[in-house]
Amino acid sequence: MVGSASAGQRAEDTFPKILLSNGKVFGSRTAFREKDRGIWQSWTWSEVLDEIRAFSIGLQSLGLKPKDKIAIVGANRPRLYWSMVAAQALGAVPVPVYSDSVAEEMAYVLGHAEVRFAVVEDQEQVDKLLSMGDEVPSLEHLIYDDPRGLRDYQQDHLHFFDTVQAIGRKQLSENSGLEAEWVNGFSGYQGSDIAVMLYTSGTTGRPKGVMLSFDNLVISARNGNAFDNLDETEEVLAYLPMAWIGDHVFSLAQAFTAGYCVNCPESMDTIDTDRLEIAPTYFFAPPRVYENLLTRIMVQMEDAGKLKKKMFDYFMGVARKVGENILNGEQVSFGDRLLYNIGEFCVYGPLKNRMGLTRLKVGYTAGEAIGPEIFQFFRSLGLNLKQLYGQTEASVYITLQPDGEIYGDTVGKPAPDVEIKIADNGEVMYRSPGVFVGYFKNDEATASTKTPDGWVHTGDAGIIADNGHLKIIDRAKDVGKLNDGALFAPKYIENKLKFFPNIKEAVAFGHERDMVTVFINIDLTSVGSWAERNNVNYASYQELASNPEVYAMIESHVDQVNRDLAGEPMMAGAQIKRFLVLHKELDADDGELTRTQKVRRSFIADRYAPLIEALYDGSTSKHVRTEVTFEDGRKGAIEATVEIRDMKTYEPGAGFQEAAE
Amino acid sequence: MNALVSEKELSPAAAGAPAAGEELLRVDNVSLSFGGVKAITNISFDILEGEIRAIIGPNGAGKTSMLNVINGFYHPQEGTITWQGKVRRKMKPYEAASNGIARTFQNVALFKGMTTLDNIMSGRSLKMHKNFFWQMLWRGPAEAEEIEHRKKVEDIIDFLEIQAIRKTPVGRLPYGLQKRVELGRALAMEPDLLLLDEPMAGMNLEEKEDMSRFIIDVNQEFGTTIALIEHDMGVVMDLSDRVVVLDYGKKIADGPPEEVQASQAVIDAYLGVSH
Amino acid sequence: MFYREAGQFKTSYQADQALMPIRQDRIGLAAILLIAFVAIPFFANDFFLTSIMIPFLVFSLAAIGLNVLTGFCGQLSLGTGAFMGVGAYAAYKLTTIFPDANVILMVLLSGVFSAGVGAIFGLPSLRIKGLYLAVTTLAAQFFLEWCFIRIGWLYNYNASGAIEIPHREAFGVVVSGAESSPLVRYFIVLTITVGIAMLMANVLRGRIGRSWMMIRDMDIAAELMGIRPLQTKLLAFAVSSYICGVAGAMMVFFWLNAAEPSSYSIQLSFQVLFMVILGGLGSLAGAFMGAAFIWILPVFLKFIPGVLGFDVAAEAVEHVTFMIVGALIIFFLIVEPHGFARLWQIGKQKLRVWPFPY
Amino acid sequence: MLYDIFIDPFVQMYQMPDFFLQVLWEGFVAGILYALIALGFVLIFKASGVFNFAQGIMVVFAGLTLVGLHENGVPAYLALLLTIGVMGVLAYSVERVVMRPLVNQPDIILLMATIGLTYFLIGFGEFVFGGEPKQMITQELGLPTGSTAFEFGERGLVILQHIDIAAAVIAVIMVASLGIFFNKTRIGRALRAVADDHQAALSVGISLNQIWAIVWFAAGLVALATGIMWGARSDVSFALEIVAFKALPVLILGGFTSIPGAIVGGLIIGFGEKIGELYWGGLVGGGIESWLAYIIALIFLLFRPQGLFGEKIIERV
Repeated sequence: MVGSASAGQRAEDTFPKILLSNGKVFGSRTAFREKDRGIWQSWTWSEVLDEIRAFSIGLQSLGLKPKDKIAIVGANRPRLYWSMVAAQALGAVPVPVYSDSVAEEMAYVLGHAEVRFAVVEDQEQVDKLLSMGDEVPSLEHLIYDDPRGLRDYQQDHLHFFDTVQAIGRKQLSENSGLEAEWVNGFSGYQGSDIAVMLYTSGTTGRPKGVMLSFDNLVISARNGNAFDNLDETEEVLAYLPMAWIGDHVFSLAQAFTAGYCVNCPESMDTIDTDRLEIAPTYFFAPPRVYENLLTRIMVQMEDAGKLKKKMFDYFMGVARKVGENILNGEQVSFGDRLLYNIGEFCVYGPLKNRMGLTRLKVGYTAGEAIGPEIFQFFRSLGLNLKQLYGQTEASVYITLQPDGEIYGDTVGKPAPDVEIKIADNGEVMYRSPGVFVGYFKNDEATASTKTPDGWVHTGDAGIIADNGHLKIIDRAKDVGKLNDGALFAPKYIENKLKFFPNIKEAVAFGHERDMVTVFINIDLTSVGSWAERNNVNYASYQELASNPEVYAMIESHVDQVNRDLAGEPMMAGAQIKRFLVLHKELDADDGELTRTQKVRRSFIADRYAPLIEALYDGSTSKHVRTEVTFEDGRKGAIEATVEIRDMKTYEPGAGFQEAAE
Repeated sequence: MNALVSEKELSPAAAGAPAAGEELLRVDNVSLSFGGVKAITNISFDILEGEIRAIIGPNGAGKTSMLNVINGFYHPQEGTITWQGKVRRKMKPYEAASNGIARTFQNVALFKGMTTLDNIMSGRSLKMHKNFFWQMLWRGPAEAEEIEHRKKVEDIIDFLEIQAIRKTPVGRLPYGLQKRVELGRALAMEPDLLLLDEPMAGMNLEEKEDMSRFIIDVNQEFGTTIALIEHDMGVVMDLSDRVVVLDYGKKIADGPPEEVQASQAVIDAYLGVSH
Repeated sequence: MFYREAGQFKTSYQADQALMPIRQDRIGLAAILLIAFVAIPFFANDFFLTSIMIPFLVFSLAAIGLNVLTGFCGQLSLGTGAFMGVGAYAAYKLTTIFPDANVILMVLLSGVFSAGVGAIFGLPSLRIKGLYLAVTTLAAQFFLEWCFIRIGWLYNYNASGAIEIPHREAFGVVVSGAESSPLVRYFIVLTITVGIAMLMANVLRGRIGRSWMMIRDMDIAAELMGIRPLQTKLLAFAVSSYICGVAGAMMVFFWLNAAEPSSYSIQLSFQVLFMVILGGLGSLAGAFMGAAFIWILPVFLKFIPGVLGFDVAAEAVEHVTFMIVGALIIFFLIVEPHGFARLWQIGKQKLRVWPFPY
Repeated sequence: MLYDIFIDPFVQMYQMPDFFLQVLWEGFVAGILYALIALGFVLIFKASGVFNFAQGIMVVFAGLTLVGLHENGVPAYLALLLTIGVMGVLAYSVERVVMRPLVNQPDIILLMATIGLTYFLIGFGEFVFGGEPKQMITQELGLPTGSTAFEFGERGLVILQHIDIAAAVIAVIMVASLGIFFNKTRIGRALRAVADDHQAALSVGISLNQIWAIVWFAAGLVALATGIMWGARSDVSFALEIVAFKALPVLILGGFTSIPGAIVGGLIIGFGEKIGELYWGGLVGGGIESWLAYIIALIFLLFRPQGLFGEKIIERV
């Protein structure tokens, strides 16, 4: 029974049911592996079924009842995954918790979720939970996976996983009808029931318990599988926190629906070896993991022999040139293709091998924006790395980058069955089968996030590019409106400007004003080198900034930006009407930038109030005097007459037409 | 060392318990000398089942020689050693080993040419019996036996948390880890009595705490009796149930840590008061 | 570079403890065996077989034998030549006593005798270590050599004092004696050498091999872990001598056809010792590499002058070869005291972590 | 049979005391020469821990060079000087090319290196002087020839070869001078320092390299002397190399680092071997010299592993 079809279109709507049929359909296929005792201990789907059944019945006899909450605490271990399904089979709701979170935070979550049971990895977690006894009065039974160091623990509400399973097995052997009974037990539940509760560590306030139904997970997972046509032949490495929706979907929902194999590493310090050994075909990691991989490669290559280093650099050059095109299946000259193949043998292949990504079918990165050069590096090696945009509340998938449509600046198209729209305030909203049921015991939060007709606020402002890809432009709260109601996303405009090497910084104004205006800082290095090339003499930044040719240059850039904006229906209204080139560089020493070089909008706004005034009162120039701190710390002032220029704006869609012509 | 204390408190069952066991080994007025040089003079003490027994004393007090006598490497000119009730005459080191006495060494004595895994496997030698013929064929009995013992060894590797260095040649390991591997090798023998010769020599505080934890766990999880030589007083006081103090090859004190610590003779010995 | 280990994971201890856990290695070995068993017989001429391949294999086996003792058990021996001799003479006597018995069997049997002799001369190893032991093993060398000369019974009182291998058939083909075909001999030698090598590989990775290495690396610790030094060392001596004995027997039966005591002189001991040292102590693969180097290099050198086209007196070439070999030995000892096996290890590691330096 | 082994030989000794004396003398001379070769080993082992297998071939090489030079018309004494020079060069280059790069390698590697050296010297010697045996230029060097016969008892004769006497004398002189060299001279003391502890030696400010060169040179001289003696008794050929192996049991007896040990051991082996050969050898078909020495040494060693003059080893853990 090989072939994704068998897995994809099956109708089971809860994980226990899926497990049951996997036990039949994929009976002899490996479902879980764990690097333990030096080898990859393996379980087939039918074995997993037995394990889960035994444990589930064991839990039942310990008194786990429907709707009970059962906490799952620990690193990725097969038995912890099984525990979730075992609980679901009894109608109970697993609550995976971040095992590294500090005791009192964990205590809050467990208390809030009113867990009666907890399945934990080892002594460390046991101690943690025992220590929070009274904060979690509801906790009755504690089950541990690894008995090491626990033999002298007397508490009688403490159980060893095996013992619980043994109880189950005993009952099964004694009572022949029990198995059928167990199956009947969960055949009653259906997709709409709550499958799992995941706590999102919100940036502000207490974590919220996101309730997801079986439908949410099962349907999204099946869609995900279909989208990247994943089937039971995949191998994934389960190494990200179990409490995180990403891992829950990749290592459980998709694994069960597709029937593929989940591999649990031996420990966190062997993770690289374990990845190398398993060579996952489907890999998920937040950007930092890729960053680390890249830096490690670069560091190690620094120590390599001269010749080898040369070869490496050369072929990485080749890859940078044609790698992505080849990956996207575009036309590439024969010579380049040949070079690339040689590189594949000498460099890319071995690299992928050392990273354990040789067999990678598709890899995802999400969570935050990944640096374009990192993203490009991995893709140029021929690794099909893609970005996705998702949320716990959406059971991960909101948008995905389809194969061959990879753009650094977008997060892809709506995932199957997902509708997205941009609210008037520019906030991205979505509606999908994956949309969560609600926040546990927190209805007003639910109400404020989820509209009655099922649309969910992401809290991110974005726009949909003409190629249908979603661009995340800003946190929604930073996005403003012009008086005419047009959407105004300062960071988006600024980034477009900063995309030009000649522009170092840009500060856009316009919220609750009639038009968009910008301050611009020229980039002294690039503009300076331009000046040298065209023997333009200048004594200071100020002088260069006020140079008419430079102004002309900047003006052309701004004009270009306006054209682009005009091309984007959402943004067309926020074209730049007036701009000026600041007479001094924005400087952290003057408090205009944060130490991490981000513009401090409000501070700049009142420091340069007169200039802003000038921008909006129509005057063509303004004389200003500004306090500055020099490198040596002396205070001083620069005076200048700053020229202000008006810009031509375009009809909405104009830029688009031009592009079309 | 608080970590240790808490460790002990964690499991009330273990704390005082071991001392209750009955006599495992007794040394009766043993004396040892090399060509006239007296290393040990007329020393007697006992080791009880399940306890952690510390042997301490200034350098050259004859601690290591004492261990060497216990596991048959040196043969005392006078005195007897009673092991598990049987009075022991001259005995070869490998006989001691097969009698259930294992040890580690002051300066690590691992098999440099082998990996961590093989070193610990070597501890199983006594328990493996498949003959040369089966070894040649490998497939079948020999392999089965190998695997059976590999499982045991893997438990030890897991217990000592050295998975990451399983297949690294021990020569390349940092000192602290080598000591840990050596402990693993001794554990693999599943001894009744485990002799540790300065298990924490040359370790930093963190490594010491780890090692102490392991020693306590060994004592509690496997109920192994442990006799250890150690310089770090703090460690000794936290770990051991009873302490013997040697000085210039003579026994100058014997008893529970607190008591020994208080004894004037001991204080003098450590402050190097002339005799 | 050629090693692509991603995706090679072990789900059982059998797989994890396999002789060659890495797929690429297995492929490599298979290729070599294929060449040895198919390609060479198919293409090679008699000269190549008789003066290169057969001796090479014989010496490889001898080197394996000595390696067991010196490389794995750490006992230095200079008596190899004599132990090989014991094998040779034993086989010779066996086949004269049982003319109809399968001579290959006799050859394999002869090792038992050298094993016995080896064990006896191994006795001092209990009390004597290192170079002292090495010197005492010379006793075996000279005593046995003397026996080969003085005890006429050993060579059936031939006037020549040498042993001439009689014509023998096995499985219906002539396997020994002047008129046996090189190809047949090659196959016999190859099979025996490869077979024993494989069996030893198994012994060495198991309990017994470990006990030897324990003695080698730290005999005191080994003893304190329950290893009985005498038994272990004697076993090493016996096994080593058995293998050397078989090699010695093959040397005369399937290569030289005739041998006199001087064939098994101390020079032979040195030759084999060189193969072991240059090949790499404690490595079976090294034994083969060392044998190839020490045996094939001189053969190869002899041809150089001819190739370069100027005629030099044969003995002059002989002498120069001696010098060059001696010099090269010193050179390689300086370059890599751990031998070719280590060089190969280093190279392999580089290929595994390619393009990284470590 | 038992009679032949345990009674007859002693009867013979009693009946023919002159022959017995003769044997003893033979044994003495042989022993002296073994001692000389052993001395070569000891010198080098003491100073550098190298077991110099090439010592034997150095004997042959020295002899060959001497004779070879003379054959090519070089006056004897000049040839002698030149040979000494050659040994010097050899010592220097060995130190430079072999010893220095291999410092701190395990014994067996160094041993191998010296065997490699042996190969090289054999090849070189034969290449230059040809393989065939040569006559030692005894008279030319002014060494005594001929022999004196002593009346002994009523009918017995004991014949002493003059060259043997010379050998004994020279040997004694060499040992004596070496003794003085070691105990009285600065370098000599340095050598002993090195033998005891390399660090110490360095701290005294002596370069190991110099020392090694010197000991190899000293060993070379000893080899030359030995070469001349043996050459005079038989002739100079590579067969002499075997003699070197005879010297090894001497080392086991005397210990690798003890000069007196080398001498005493040499004599024991010398006597034992001759007596054994002449009184018992016949029983087993003769020629037992080749191994008797080893068996003697081996049996001896089983009872005293540290050799004659070594002190007891206490193993530590």
